[in-house]
Amino acid sequence: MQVNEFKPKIVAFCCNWCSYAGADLAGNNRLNYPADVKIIRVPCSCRVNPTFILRAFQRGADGVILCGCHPGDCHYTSGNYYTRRRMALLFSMLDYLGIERERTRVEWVSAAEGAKFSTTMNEFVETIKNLGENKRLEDLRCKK
Amino acid sequence: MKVSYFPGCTLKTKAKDLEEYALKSAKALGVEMEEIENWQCCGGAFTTSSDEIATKLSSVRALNSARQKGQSLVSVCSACHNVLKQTNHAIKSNLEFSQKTNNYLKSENIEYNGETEVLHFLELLRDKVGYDEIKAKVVNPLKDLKVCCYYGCLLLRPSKVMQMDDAENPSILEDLVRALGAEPKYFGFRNECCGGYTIMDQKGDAKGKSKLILDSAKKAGVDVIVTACPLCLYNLKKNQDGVKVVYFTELLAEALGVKE
Amino acid sequence: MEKLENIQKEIIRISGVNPKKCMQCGKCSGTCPAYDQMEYHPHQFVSMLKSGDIEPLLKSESIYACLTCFACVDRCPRGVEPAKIIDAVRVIVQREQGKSRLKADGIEKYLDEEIPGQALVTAMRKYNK
Amino acid sequence: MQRIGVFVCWCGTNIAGTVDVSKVSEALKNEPGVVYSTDYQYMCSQAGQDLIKNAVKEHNLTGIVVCSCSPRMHENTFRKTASAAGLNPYMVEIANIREQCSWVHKDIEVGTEKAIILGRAAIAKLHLNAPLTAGESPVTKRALVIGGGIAGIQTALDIAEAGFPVDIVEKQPTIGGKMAQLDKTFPTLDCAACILTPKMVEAGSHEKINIYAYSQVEEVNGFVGNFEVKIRKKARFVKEDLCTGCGICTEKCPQKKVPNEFNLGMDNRSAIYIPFAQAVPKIATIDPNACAKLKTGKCGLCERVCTAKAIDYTQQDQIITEKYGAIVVATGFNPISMDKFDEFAYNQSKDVVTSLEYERIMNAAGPTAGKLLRPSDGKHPHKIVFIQCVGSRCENCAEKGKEYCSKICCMYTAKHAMLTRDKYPDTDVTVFYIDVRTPGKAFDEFYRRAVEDYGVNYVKGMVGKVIPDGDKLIVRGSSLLDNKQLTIEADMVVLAAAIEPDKTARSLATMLTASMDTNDFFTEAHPKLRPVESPTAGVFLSGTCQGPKDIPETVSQAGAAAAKVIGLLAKDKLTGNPCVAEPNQLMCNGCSSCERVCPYGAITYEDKEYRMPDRTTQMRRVASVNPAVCQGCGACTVACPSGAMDLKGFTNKQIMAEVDAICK
Repeated sequence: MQVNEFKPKIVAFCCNWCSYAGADLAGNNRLNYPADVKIIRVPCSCRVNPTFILRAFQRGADGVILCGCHPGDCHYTSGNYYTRRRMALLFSMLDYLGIERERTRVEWVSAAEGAKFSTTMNEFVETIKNLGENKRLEDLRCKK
Repeated sequence: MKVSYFPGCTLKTKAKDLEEYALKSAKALGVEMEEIENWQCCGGAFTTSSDEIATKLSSVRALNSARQKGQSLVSVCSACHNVLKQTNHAIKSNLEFSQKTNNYLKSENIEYNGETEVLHFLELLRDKVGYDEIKAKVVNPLKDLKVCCYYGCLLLRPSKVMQMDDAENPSILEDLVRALGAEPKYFGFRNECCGGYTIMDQKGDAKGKSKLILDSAKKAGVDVIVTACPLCLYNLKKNQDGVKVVYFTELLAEALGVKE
Repeated sequence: MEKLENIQKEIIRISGVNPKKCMQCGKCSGTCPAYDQMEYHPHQFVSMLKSGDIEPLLKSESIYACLTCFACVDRCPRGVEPAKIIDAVRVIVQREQGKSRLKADGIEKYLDEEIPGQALVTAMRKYNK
Repeated sequence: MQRIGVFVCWCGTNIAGTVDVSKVSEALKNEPGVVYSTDYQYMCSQAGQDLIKNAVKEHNLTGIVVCSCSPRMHENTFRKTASAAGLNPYMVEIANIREQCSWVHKDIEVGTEKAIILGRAAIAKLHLNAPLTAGESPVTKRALVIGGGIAGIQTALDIAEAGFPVDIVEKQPTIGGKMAQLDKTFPTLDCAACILTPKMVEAGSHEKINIYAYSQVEEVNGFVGNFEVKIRKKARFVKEDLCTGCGICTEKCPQKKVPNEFNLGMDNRSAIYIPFAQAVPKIATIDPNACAKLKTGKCGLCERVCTAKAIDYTQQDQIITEKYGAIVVATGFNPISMDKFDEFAYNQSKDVVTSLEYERIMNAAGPTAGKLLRPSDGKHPHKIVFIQCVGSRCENCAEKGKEYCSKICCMYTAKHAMLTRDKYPDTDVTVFYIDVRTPGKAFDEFYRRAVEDYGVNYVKGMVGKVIPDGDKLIVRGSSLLDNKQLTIEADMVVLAAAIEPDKTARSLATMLTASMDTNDFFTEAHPKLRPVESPTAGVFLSGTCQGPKDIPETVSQAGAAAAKVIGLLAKDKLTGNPCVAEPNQLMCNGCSSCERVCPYGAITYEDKEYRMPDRTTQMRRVASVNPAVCQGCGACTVACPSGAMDLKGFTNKQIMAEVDAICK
């Protein structure tokens, strides 16, 4: 074991109906992904306020991924469409701030896509590992 | 319409008919087939192994030469077409293969990434010229001629790459024959293998395969079998008894009145 | 033994085929026009590659019976593509020195007046390094 | 300050195998507010729940965190536990350390560390939890069943027998579905019509059942207990109340060359038709694409011969709007198209048929009146080859078939083979199989009988190609056990085509916001424990819309779905989800942003009088949420520019607290 291996902090927001269930299915099928990913359950991807994502970066997260139902399949009919628009705006703001776009990701994972959840998380962790630590937005006052 | 034309070795020697009639017909249909300069033999068979590079370079050179002119690359021989299309597909879909190939060709100042559209002469006729157009230009309708269309394997498979027609129930040759005024006759063995190159050293086996095809065509009550492949023609002719086997281009030229 | 394991990996790599996808239905062998010319049949190539039983395949004449007609590739319900395995085994055998099945000298005996160049070049590609 | 108890579950070795549970329990003891922390083998067991209840009393806990399996599994269990211990059920948080931790990580150190962080996040959230009380909504005591096959019929009958009114919507002119097309049923060889048609009649005449045949669902609104559905009743051009089903019109109709769907196009019907003799409702329908009168205005023969005066060429589609408390999906299946499997020559020879077509050929009411004659020349076939798994068990990348096993083909193929040999001993029958899958009561015995008593020739292997040659079909396949390639000259080939969900299911799922898997089968709320419920409350699943099934399985699932519906409709009021949006009206500026994004129309505005700091009063327009209508998605909370809107149970502060805990 390397002592100084970079362990990214990754926050995953998952909607209760599709992606959280997809994550559960990944578990049922024992499809591994790195433990760096920690999931927060929200009722719908549209519950995720962009400020939550900024907050995560401020508190030292290295990557944030937001997962929802596939477009057209939202449990609340249209929630993920709002998400898609809001996230597009957030992306351009992050661009403006100079935060690497790859640190934030939106992915549609259905309740049946345990395998997709696992591969997505593996890929995302790999991406974040390549990017290295998030230093731009981190609030040093939050550091212990 | 101008296209790049890859003849292949057999069309310059044992299958002169196939080429001659194709070129005459193309001219009659207003298509200019511009032969690629200094073309090299395609090798006859596509080696599927992804680390075989050298054997595919001649195809890449031909594809690149068509790209430089901004033309589609047309061939009449089924085997050449198969090799060219599979090579083009490999370049497009396999990054490692494409990088290695381009490394080889750097010294020739070639960089090729699968841009060329590869067409068989039949596809050119169906998709670019149009069978209705051909029908309109037929001066010599082949009335009452019963034709079995023999596809073999190379035109159709692997279907994911060739994408010329439904590989299990094709119609590109039948539709052409119909446009020429003849009557296509269905027979079940039309996309079974003729025995191919094993005629070289396993003659008995190859003959068995050709015989099944010929018997099935005969049962369909047929005047002539057409094919697009010199090797198929050779194998079928070796076994023929009574049924004529010709290239499809011969019927085309005859119907268009440019055979002689 | 180790060498055979390497060859197994090499076949899988250059053929791009994953033999584990096979569900052992035998459709490849059911459709193969060269079946009766083969000692090992297409489905056996897949299963022997999977189990690592490579040596018999390397020694078998079956690799020269495959016509590369791609019928098995097209019809396999699992996308396994057995013809690519056979082709890869053949390539690996022929890359060894002195393993060419057909040499330029002596080829005359196979020829007749009408045999197309296509047959010659294809056979040379298939039988020769 | 909350007094929090933490309960770490081992779940046997499921969690304890990759998470050091005692270490987690120890670590979480040090979190602020935690006054008690322990671990136990099975927290969901009675003993585990008692442990929680006792701890709540003993340590005077105000909230509990359970580190266990997914909240989708046992959140409700632990809420009930908390409730029994005198806590508000929403003072419970679950840290998912099984599905999202122990099961996906292998290293015990890594797993333990993550479990601690997940526990910490749950504790952080629980600190901000507030007791919640759920609102109530009334239940419309009427059920809708979509699809009138055996699944839909059985579900409707069971609901109706419990005394609740049911509507069946069926897109065909008659109910009956696929089972009506079958000849015999395995493994008992009952005649399908003999056991189905009495049920159809019962459904048709039941006072609590109303059938909308030749109709489709157009729109679904509302939520569990309170759905509002628009149904399009297509014009039959026949007055339903007048038609007696005598059938004279169908005999006299001059247009008789319309392919008969019921016999899968193997014979013809007239432009005005009744699908089959036992149709329910037995009412004629005019096919507008075939009727000369409707297309050109010339004819009108049926109107002249109808003594009941039932023909009405001016009839229009009707839209019916109805309210329902529960919806059952029973949309069924179809065999897949054989277009992409033409190595079996289905499009090249009439004598290559699918199993469903073979079923019609064997049926006395079928195109050959039950005689085994091949379609091309009407001759009796002496050699038949059956091919199993056509389009089933395909890898997705083949882009042709289905990845799953269609489940019913092995048995119906054995049935066809057996019946053929029984009726026509001079006919030779060969079945090519990859596996024979017979996991059902008396199934394997049935298959063995086909082999041993009826002499059906089973060959392990697959057919590679069927070559039509003259009047024969050359079948080339492998016999894996003999290590041989077989060539059989057959007279007929029967393909056991894979089955797929009906094409209408996808759009219906969107209307219902019910989830589907990648094959367009409806997903169940839990694959084992809630197999007949959709994750969408109030939507239930019956029959093959959920996955391939045979008739007995379909009927049992239909009954189970009915039981769930009855359970729902028996309630007078439904307790809603208390996790709904709530505005802080003092912060609301009445901008209407939230109203615009609400998919349920749950937000309205009211004018309220407020005292301002300068002691004046002011009328202000503020948002107000109807808790019975709000489903708790949270779209409004993000749209709100002033941050006035928040979602109970998932407040901004709660989620931020989780974020902070994870990033610590």
